[in-house]
Amino acid sequence: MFVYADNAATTAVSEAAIAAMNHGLREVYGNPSSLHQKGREASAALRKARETMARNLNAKPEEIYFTGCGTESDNWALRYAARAGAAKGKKHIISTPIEHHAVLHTLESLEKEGFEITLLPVYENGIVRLEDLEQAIRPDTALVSVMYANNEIGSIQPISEIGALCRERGVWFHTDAVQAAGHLPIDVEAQHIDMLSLSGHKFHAPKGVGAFYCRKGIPLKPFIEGGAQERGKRAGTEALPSIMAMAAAFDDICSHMAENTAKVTALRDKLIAGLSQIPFSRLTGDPVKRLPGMVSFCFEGIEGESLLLRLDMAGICASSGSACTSGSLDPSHVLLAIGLPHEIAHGSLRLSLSEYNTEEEIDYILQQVPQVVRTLREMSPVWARMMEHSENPYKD
Amino acid sequence: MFVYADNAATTAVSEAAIAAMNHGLREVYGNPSSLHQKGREASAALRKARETMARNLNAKPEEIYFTGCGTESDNWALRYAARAGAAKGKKHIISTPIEHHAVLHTLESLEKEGFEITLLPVYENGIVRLEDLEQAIRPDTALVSVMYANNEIGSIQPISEIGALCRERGVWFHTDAVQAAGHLPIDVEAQHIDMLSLSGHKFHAPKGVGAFYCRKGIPLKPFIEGGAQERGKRAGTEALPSIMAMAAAFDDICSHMAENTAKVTALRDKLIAGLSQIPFSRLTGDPVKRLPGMVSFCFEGIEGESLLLRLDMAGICASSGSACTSGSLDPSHVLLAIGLPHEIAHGSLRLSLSEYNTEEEIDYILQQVPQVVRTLREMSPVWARMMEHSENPYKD
Amino acid sequence: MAMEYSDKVMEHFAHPHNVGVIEDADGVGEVGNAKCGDIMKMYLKIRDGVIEDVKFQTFGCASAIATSSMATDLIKGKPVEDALKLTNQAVVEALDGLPAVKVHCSVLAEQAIKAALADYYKRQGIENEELNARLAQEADHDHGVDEEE
Amino acid sequence: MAMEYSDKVMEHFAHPHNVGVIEDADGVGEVGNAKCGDIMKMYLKIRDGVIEDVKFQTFGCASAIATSSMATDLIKGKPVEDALKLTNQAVVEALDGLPAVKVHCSVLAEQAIKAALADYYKRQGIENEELNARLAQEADHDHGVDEEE
Ligand SMILES: Cc1ncc(COP(=O)(O)O)c(C=O)c1O
Ligand SMILES: Cc1ncc(COP(=O)(O)O)c(C=O)c1O
Repeated sequence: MFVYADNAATTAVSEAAIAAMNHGLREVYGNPSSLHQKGREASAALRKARETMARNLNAKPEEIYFTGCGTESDNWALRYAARAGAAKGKKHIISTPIEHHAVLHTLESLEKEGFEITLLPVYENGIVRLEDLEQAIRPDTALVSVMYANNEIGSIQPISEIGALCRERGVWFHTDAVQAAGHLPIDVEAQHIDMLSLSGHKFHAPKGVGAFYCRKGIPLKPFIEGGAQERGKRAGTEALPSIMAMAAAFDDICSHMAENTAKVTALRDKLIAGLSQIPFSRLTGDPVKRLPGMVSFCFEGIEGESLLLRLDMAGICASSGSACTSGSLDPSHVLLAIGLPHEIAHGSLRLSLSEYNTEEEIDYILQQVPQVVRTLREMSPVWARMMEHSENPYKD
Repeated sequence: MFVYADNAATTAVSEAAIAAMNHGLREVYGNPSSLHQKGREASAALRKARETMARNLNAKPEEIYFTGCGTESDNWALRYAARAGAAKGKKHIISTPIEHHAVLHTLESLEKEGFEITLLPVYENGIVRLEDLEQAIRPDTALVSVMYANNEIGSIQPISEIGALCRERGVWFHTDAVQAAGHLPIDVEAQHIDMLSLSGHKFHAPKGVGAFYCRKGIPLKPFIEGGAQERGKRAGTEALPSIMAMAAAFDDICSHMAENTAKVTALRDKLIAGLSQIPFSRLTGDPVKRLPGMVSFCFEGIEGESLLLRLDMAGICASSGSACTSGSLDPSHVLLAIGLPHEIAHGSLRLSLSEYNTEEEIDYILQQVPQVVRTLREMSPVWARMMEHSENPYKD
Repeated sequence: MAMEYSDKVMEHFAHPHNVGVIEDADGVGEVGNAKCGDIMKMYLKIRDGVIEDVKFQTFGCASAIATSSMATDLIKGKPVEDALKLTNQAVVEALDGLPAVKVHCSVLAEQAIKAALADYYKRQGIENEELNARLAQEADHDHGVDEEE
Repeated sequence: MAMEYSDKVMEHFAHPHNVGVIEDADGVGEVGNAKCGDIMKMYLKIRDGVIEDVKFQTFGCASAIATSSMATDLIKGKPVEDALKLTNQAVVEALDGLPAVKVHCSVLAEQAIKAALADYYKRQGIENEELNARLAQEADHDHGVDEEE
């Protein structure tokens, strides 16, 4: 059996997206900046895609900018806000230690360039507390950037409350909604979001296209400079086929959010319940305030990569920590930030589901994971040592 | 009849690219950073694409970085070289006044940030002279950035000679090869190119994917920061389907370069010869050192947009100046830089051909353009005034 | 993004009305300059205070041609007083709108007609101070707008 | 980019040889620590200067398990002198290579065997100064490497 359960890394492309893409590739091949019919056709398709994205975020079309990926959107938000802040003498930025590297590494660079960065604590459940934010905001705070939902442990931040607080205190609020978009409701108006990043490939659009929302009235400056595309704010010929595919995928997933959430949450909870039966296992992240598809665990006494590759041999695609950090020797910064000791963080497994997964697949995962965990534990000196002090659950 | 003759703005996507794209969308949907089979499959496809791009530029695969567009590659080159230069006290950059806005606008920003910019003269034919460059290079020159071929008038720069001179003087050399890639031979080794930008959609790949070549040994730093993709140099999940499509299109076009050039040059020269028959017309750019498909003219007494839209009504997709600057009230900076007066620059027409064009299409263009030019002249007060001093060629 | 012209604009651009020259015109006005990419020249034939005929020549973009065509339609057969009151907004509306960057073309059409009327008054020996003043002021204003783009 | 393991690595990872514990081992060595994500423990049964049996327990990634398996294969049945000469390069080669970031696993395997041999010598009352010195030095060195990554 083959089970793709790594949807937080990237998703399979939907039929709706593939159809839109091919329409873009074959028919709408003009440059949206061109005045002739092929250009107007392309420009109309671009406008339609922008309207679709805007509608599903409750934004205005002119507040949507298409980018090359979620990372570019994050870089743009931070770099722009830092520059605009510095011009007013505001060189303080607030974020969290569990942001994606697209945010964290940019913050590190900004720190070297003289900005002061406050990372709010996220506690064991991976969620910031409003009172911490309230205390952290200063007169010189240029930006608050808090991700909507985490890509490793799935915890969901109190975005509306953060937005309201930032609005009240007159501080711009950016949220990296790359994991949330298409999976959790977003309403930039009601949630007082000033800037938002999203990436198509997390909701069944192709890789290599993202969007950036920036509230009207904010005097946004380009991050990528050149031609007058995107109302002069993001240069470079628009990735039209990918943009069309992203809009199609976003519309599709947003209009099925309720049923997808119900389905995926049920699969997730069944998987969590089953994996919790494994001795010395623990769910990471908040048990309730978590992404519908996110199942993240640590299994003591074993190491994540082995687990992942054994599952791969059994046809199950999963991840240990974020796909971006796999291959690094350090355990994930997210798991460390929620207080897990290194040795336990090393034994992490992330199974991220989408509405394409089935109950049989969950059953299959539930049959495979305990076996693999047991096999690896049986060759682990760490586990052997643990069992000197406990009852070995595998002793028969 | 419908004729697409705006290939310098963007090209129709090739069957090879569409096939590669769909394979990427349907099969290779994993994240190249993921360790499981879907990730390894994606990673292998990415490696193959990188090798293909490298082979056709005579670069090493590890010298190729995939980007979101040509503009991003240009921004990266300039921003990185500026930063690296500044660290060594070198704050002088040499370029030309006919670069694409992706380069020019970034240079303007750098100028505001304290860099000194020298724009070499390009003379009437739009080509820089080596002696000017030789004199412009200073001990504090951080970068020379000269485009390979111009997107409005098609003039080709002496890249090999510029490369050799820069290498000799120990200055990094970047070339914006967006219009050249796939159409003119590129050999980064023989031509001593240190950095090069290209964009897929100018050679029948989809819009929204580009590449950046940076010679090994240059301590390149990221422009877009975040995850460890592209050997830590360009963050963001790789646009795999688009990258696969670009590699397929690039391989295809590079392996047919000789025959394409022969065919397209013949079409171009027929078109140039025919349009030269129109009275008070002039070819812009160098008559010989020009892109195989580039036909660029100015017609006195009329204005480009009207010309373009009349041709569009006749089914011919063309452009006036660059697609990026259409819609602006100023005539193109390129035409002004080669010394054309405003009123003549306003009457520019660009017909850019590809190997998809046919001889019948050229005949059709040659039948339509003179008619449209005549019609517009007949309602032009500028033309009327010109005819007070000349023999009106349309008087019968 | 490509600009979008209304069907009306494209219709007048493709088949402009009143193109040409009136050799024995009673008033001729020209505004704009080739450097900016737009020149409009209007010719008026006026009898008994009514614009009996009007023709134009335009060097410029599609909207310059379309606004010339529409503006001449709007004043042809009308009393001079009505022509004096023609606003660029009226031309834009009659064309079902213009892209924002092209609105200046409609201003040019309004000015060309006024310039032709000023010429007509001058030839009649009438000094229409108000009209002249407004023309001078608008020429300045228009120039200012162009520089802001 | 995803790391790529050779087929040999995957084979030894999927079906590791010599997994387990030797209750009455003549030498036991453990290296690495859980914080870094790798621990290897080696058990040796030595008779007449020959490694009669060897078993390992490993906590770590696929390459840690595969190098443990391969390293035990390489010394099983060999004289102690040969085992002392086993290098991490030999293990890497026997596995048809390892990704650069994973080479440290093979160093760990070499060290685990040497630690077990050192323990064996110690139990025999032999002080192998050279071996002890090298182990201490390598432990330092290895730690240094880890910090650089
Ligand atoms: C010479 C040149 N450089 C850069 C670019 C920018 O490429 P892109 O629009 O793909 O970012 C273009 C085309 O638009 C170009 O013609
Ligand atoms: C929370 C979060 N932010 C940002 C990103 C970056 O998105 P992309 O890889 O599309 O640039 C990702 C995914 O990789 C993510 O999960």
